[in-house]
Amino acid sequence: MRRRDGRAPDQLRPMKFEVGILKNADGSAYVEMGLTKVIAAVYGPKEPHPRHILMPDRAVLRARYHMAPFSVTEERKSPAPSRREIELSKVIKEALSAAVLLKQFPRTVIDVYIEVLNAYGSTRVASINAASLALADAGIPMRDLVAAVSVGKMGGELILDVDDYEDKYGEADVPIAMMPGRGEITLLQMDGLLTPEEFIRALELAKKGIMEVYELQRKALREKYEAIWREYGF
Amino acid sequence: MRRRDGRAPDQLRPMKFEVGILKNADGSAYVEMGLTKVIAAVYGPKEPHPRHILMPDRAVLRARYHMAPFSVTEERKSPAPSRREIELSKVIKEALSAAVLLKQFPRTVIDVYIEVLNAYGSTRVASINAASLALADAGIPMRDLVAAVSVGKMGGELILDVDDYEDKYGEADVPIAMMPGRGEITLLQMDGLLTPEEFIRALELAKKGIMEVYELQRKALREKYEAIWREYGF
Amino acid sequence: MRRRDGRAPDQLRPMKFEVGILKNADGSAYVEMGLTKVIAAVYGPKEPHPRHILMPDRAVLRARYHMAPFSVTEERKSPAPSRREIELSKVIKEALSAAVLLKQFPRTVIDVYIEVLNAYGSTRVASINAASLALADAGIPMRDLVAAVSVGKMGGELILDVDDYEDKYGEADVPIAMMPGRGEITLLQMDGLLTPEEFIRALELAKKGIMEVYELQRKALREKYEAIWREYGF
Amino acid sequence: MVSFKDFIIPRVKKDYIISLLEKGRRVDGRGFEEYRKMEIKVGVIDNADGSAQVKLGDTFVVVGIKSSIGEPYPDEPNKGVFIVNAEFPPVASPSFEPGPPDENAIELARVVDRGIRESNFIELEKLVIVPGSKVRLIWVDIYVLNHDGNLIDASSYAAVAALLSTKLPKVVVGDDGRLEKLEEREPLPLRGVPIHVTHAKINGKILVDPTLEEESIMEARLTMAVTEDGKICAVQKGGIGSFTMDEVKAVMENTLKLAPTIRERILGAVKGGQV
Amino acid sequence: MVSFKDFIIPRVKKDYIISLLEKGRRVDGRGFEEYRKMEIKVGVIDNADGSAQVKLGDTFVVVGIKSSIGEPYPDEPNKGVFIVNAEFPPVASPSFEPGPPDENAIELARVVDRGIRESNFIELEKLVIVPGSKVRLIWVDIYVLNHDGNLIDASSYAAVAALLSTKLPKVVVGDDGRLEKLEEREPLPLRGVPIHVTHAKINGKILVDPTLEEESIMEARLTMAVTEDGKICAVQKGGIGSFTMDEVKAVMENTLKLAPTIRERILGAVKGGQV
Amino acid sequence: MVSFKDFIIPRVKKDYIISLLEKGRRVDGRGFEEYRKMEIKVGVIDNADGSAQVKLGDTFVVVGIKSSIGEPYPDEPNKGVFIVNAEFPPVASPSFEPGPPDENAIELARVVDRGIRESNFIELEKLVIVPGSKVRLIWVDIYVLNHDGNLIDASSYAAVAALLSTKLPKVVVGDDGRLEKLEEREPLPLRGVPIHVTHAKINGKILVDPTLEEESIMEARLTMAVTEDGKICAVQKGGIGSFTMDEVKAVMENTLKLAPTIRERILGAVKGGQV
Repeated sequence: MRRRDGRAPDQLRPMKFEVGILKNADGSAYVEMGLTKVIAAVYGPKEPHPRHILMPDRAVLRARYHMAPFSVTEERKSPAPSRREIELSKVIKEALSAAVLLKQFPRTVIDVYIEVLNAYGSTRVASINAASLALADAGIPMRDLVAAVSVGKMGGELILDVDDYEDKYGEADVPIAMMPGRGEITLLQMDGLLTPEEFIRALELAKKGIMEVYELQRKALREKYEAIWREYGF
Repeated sequence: MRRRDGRAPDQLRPMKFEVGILKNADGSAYVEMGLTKVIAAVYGPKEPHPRHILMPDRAVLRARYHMAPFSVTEERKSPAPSRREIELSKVIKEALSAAVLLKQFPRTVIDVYIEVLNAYGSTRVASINAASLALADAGIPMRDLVAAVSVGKMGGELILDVDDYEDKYGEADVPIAMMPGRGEITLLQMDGLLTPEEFIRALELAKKGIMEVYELQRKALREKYEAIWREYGF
Repeated sequence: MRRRDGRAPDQLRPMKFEVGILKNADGSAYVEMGLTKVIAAVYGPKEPHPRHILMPDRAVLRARYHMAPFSVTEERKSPAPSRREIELSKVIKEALSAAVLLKQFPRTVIDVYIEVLNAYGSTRVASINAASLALADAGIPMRDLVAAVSVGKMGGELILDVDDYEDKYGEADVPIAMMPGRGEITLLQMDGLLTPEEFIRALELAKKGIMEVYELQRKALREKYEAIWREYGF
Repeated sequence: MVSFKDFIIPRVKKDYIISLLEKGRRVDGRGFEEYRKMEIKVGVIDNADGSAQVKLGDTFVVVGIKSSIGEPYPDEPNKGVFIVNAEFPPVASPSFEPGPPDENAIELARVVDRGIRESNFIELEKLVIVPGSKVRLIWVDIYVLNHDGNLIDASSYAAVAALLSTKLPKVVVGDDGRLEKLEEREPLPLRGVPIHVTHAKINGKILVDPTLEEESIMEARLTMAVTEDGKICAVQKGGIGSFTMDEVKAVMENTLKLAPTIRERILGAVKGGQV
Repeated sequence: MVSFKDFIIPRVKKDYIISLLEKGRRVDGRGFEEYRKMEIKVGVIDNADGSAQVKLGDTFVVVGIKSSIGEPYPDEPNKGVFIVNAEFPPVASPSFEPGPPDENAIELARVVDRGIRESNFIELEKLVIVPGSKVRLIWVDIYVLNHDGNLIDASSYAAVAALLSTKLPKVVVGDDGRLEKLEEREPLPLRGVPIHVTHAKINGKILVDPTLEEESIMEARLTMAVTEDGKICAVQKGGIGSFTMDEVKAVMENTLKLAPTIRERILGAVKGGQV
Repeated sequence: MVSFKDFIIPRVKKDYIISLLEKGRRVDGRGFEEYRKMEIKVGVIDNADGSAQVKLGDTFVVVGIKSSIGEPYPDEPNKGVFIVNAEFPPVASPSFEPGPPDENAIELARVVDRGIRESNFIELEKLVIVPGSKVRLIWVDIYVLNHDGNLIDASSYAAVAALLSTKLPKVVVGDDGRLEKLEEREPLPLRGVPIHVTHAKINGKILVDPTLEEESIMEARLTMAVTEDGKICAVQKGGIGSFTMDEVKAVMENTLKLAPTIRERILGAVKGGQV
């Protein structure tokens, strides 16, 4: 089977990862997965505001997933956060928190802001990929990067890296994030219908895709630091 | 005159009072007045949040009267508080504050939360009856219980304990709350049209109903504590 | 050219300035410019709330321009602040801040509240005229009063003190505020179309109008203080 | 109605007020059943369809009426709609903050609304333009400019006076079914003026028209609205204290006694303002 | 789901729970794959079109169903609409505050929605009254009255039971095109009951139906919803920890094992309630 | 535009900037009438009908255009509608917080709107589909991604470039009166590009295109927008300081001098982006 855009079932879309593109943020990254384009910025660790959210023994990581009004294929989206955006902010926060060494920064907050600039499927996993790079760019110690993809089902077949068309007309969608080096799943959602066997196969296909994303993430980080080193004449 | 549901003019609907039904609350009660069903929970006395509302010489009692979206006879109600709910929260707060010995707990707050689960007339007085029991259940010292009923006028006659139909098609509605043991009126509202003589008679009819409610409240509290005593083998 | 209400192009509408009309405010003023009627009140300098807005070396001046729901020629206006009201609050705040000796009151806030009671053109400049008097009435030290007018263009001619009709059907609107004694412009906005030459002439016409307003403001203050002096028998 | 954090009266002042009350006197020299000086003026807002301002001592309230055309409530298809809203703009008191109406502003609006609505003051059935689909909406906006106590009575008198001064643009239904607003205006159809009277209870004494200072130390207040033919049409108790049955009766009787004079005052001011 | 600031479990209690788990036991004596005592009752809200309450240990949830008539979504003109909303009223927990649903309430509603929607439980295509313009709207309101953990499962069972008990007023289109609501009622068209099952992971152990205490110390939770014919229709991981691939598989197998019994329990309670 | 609490510049830095200005120099080496390096790119948002990004030094703004079909304003029944909105998402600055636009974002949107609207840049009368009832709505969303000063100019150039790159789906009215969106696209009808130019005043010196550092110590700023034929179409003074008459004249002259070059730059970038 070939997919609508010509990809093989287990093939990712063309990807682009850039680290450190925003000057004001402590860390930032820009990610393209096909036409899906997201930007992530990290501020922190810093004094929490309001202060009552602080934790005596660890940092609090907050995340905000937000879609630009012009980012959607449909008519302009209101900038007020939808219920969907609030839920995704929560699961993204949890997916990232699992990886960050929060205990190293008690009584602080780490803010992760994600803006979806163009939405063409799999925006939440693109967001995690970008946010994970932004955290690394901010120098925040992590157990591992978090890498993510989604697996779908279309025409009875499992497919990797679901785009907007496949999301709308497919039979299932399984977004997954992992710390690839540790084999730990930090985000897992699903909607649609899958048999138990298909579900297990979906996890395995996701793992394959995640390893590819992980390589691209590490490459982007290396390039950023090599650029800095060059600049300083190392 | 017999009423639509067969009651005599000065007859209450069948009532049910249960104390201590919610595990997390410091005090709670469930009240049925006919098909009107409300639940009340009390949290406190506790540290106020935000702190600027605290009073140096007494506790602040806050109350929130709220209707569940499915509680109404009409179409689903938005869960956002209406102007009516905000006004009723205020008069209920004031009706209860008169009875609570607030000076015993300076610099604290006592929160009374009321949820109307099914609304079939006289929800504010049912709320006061439930909240008063919940305060007692929380062990908060009071001058007296607060008991409440509403008196209406229909077909020219005064009626006790107004139901939804009588509220919609009646000529007047007078909700009253008292500390029955002290003869003090702590809530009094009215809309509709009554002559001065009718208004005075309405107060007297209300007083009769309030004494009956008061008996049921005290019985419910006794039963709760007898059950506890039995449990502990007294 | 005569204008719709019979005024000459460089003629202000009949004006009325009253100082100290609200008892609770630290300072207040009522201003009429034709049918445009505004009231301004000043509270402060006082402890800021919330406290995080305080500045260690000066007072913070806040301003709120707000239109009463019944003030507009169109249908009732929602009392929630519109984007226009928020922008005007900002430019009015800035126009007044330039004149107030903020450094004399570090760590405090000065609140300027403006209510437009009847809107018939040039409400923002009437607001500045009223607010400036209210600040003086509150005894807050200022470099100079702030006086303001708007200049418009209609039928190809520049006109002073734009009313509602001229605002709707005119070709340009230039609201200006100055500290007249110092020749400093503290508010300047414009929309419409003007040649550079017209724009300069508009500034000069505005200056003429501002000097007239300034005289009326000073007269109103004198009258207020003479009334007080009389009361105390000076 | 001001929150305690902002308006705490010194203990010595409180004791002084109470000791005067014990001698049958009030700080400003009024009798227990005496209103403050009242000034009523209509037609103060040019862009409104009706308006009035009331000064009751230092309490200062403006009410503006705006009408529009809209749909009736589904359960009352042959009645016009009126809505009372109260704003406490921050000009009026150090305790008022910008933002949507709080519980006090909402209670004020609803108590004024109740007296007007239940007395059938506005003939809503005459405000229908196309039965079942197009009716007049009457917005009554209460705007408090200075708060020195007894906002309910001041607001209610201003609302009543503003409604009495209201002239609505005539509306006709054209051949094509479109509505047309004419320049010509007609008065709002009204009948029988309701009057709110508010008493406060301080240290067991009952007194009418409390000042802000008196409200800050009162146990409770009781507002009753009465119709022109002497019926009770709205009641509202406020405050965290209580009333005895006898006190309620006394308030009722005083209210019935005071209302006719106030009604005359309002009608006189409206007539005066229309000359 | 409670925020940490409000529900911090003492360290010694935490250690005790974990040491018990190491011995294969839970504080309340349950097995790792055992639900708490469950009580399901339908028809508890008289004004609702359908309703149910579920007590799962001390977790207490009410769901009410209200229907109305409205427009379909533009991209699904021939389907009815259903909306799941969850409220955490402050009666239920010291950590709930009045206000619009927070991220936890929104997640709860969306996870319950997903299981119901993706399983095609409600036959939405049968809820069309006038194709393309008038369809039934089904509001599912989840109301948490006491929170002692595992809100997702309790809410989902209450929602399913409430839907199973729902009777909608018949609606007919009159000759003039107007809709008329009849007194007669008909059941909501449904097929195949979806079941959510939630496991928590604490110190590497996986256990079903966590209490609030267990949730407060868990690393993460995993909810799976399965259809009547054994398919997975919704998955949601929560919490700031992680699962291994094998743990996910184990949870899936346990879920498939537990779901049929729970489905029977719900169907039995609904039948019982209808007698 | 950043709030002082978040961006306070050290006193020594401030003194250094000022002492340089006294010598006619700026910290980044620019002349007083020199813009920072500017990079304009169109077509960056695939799902938008038009888009552009502008980098002005480290200030980074994206603008996306979305069109839809709606009703005209009642007082302008034969004109399309355009709305400018600005968001300051928290990625862009430590001083931006999630939430609805604050006074700074609202001012930015309104100043950009004013220059575009008053210059008649968009031919709104050509955006009518069914006169009086169906017109095009053009949403201009300004999205600030990094804030290093002079947001007004950067946003305005991005907005203008995005509009110049916009292609709207053709819309036809079918026989049955229904609107149909075609695949075919047509450019937005435009005429005469307006240009905003912003000067800051620091210690009495006037300089164009201030950085965030410069804005944090400026007395005031003055933005003027000019049309292609050299008219002034919008002015906005900001900041708590003042300008003399002569300073306003100087700013006007510099603005008229700078605008044509910037206009060329934008038009060039749009043309380049369309190849």
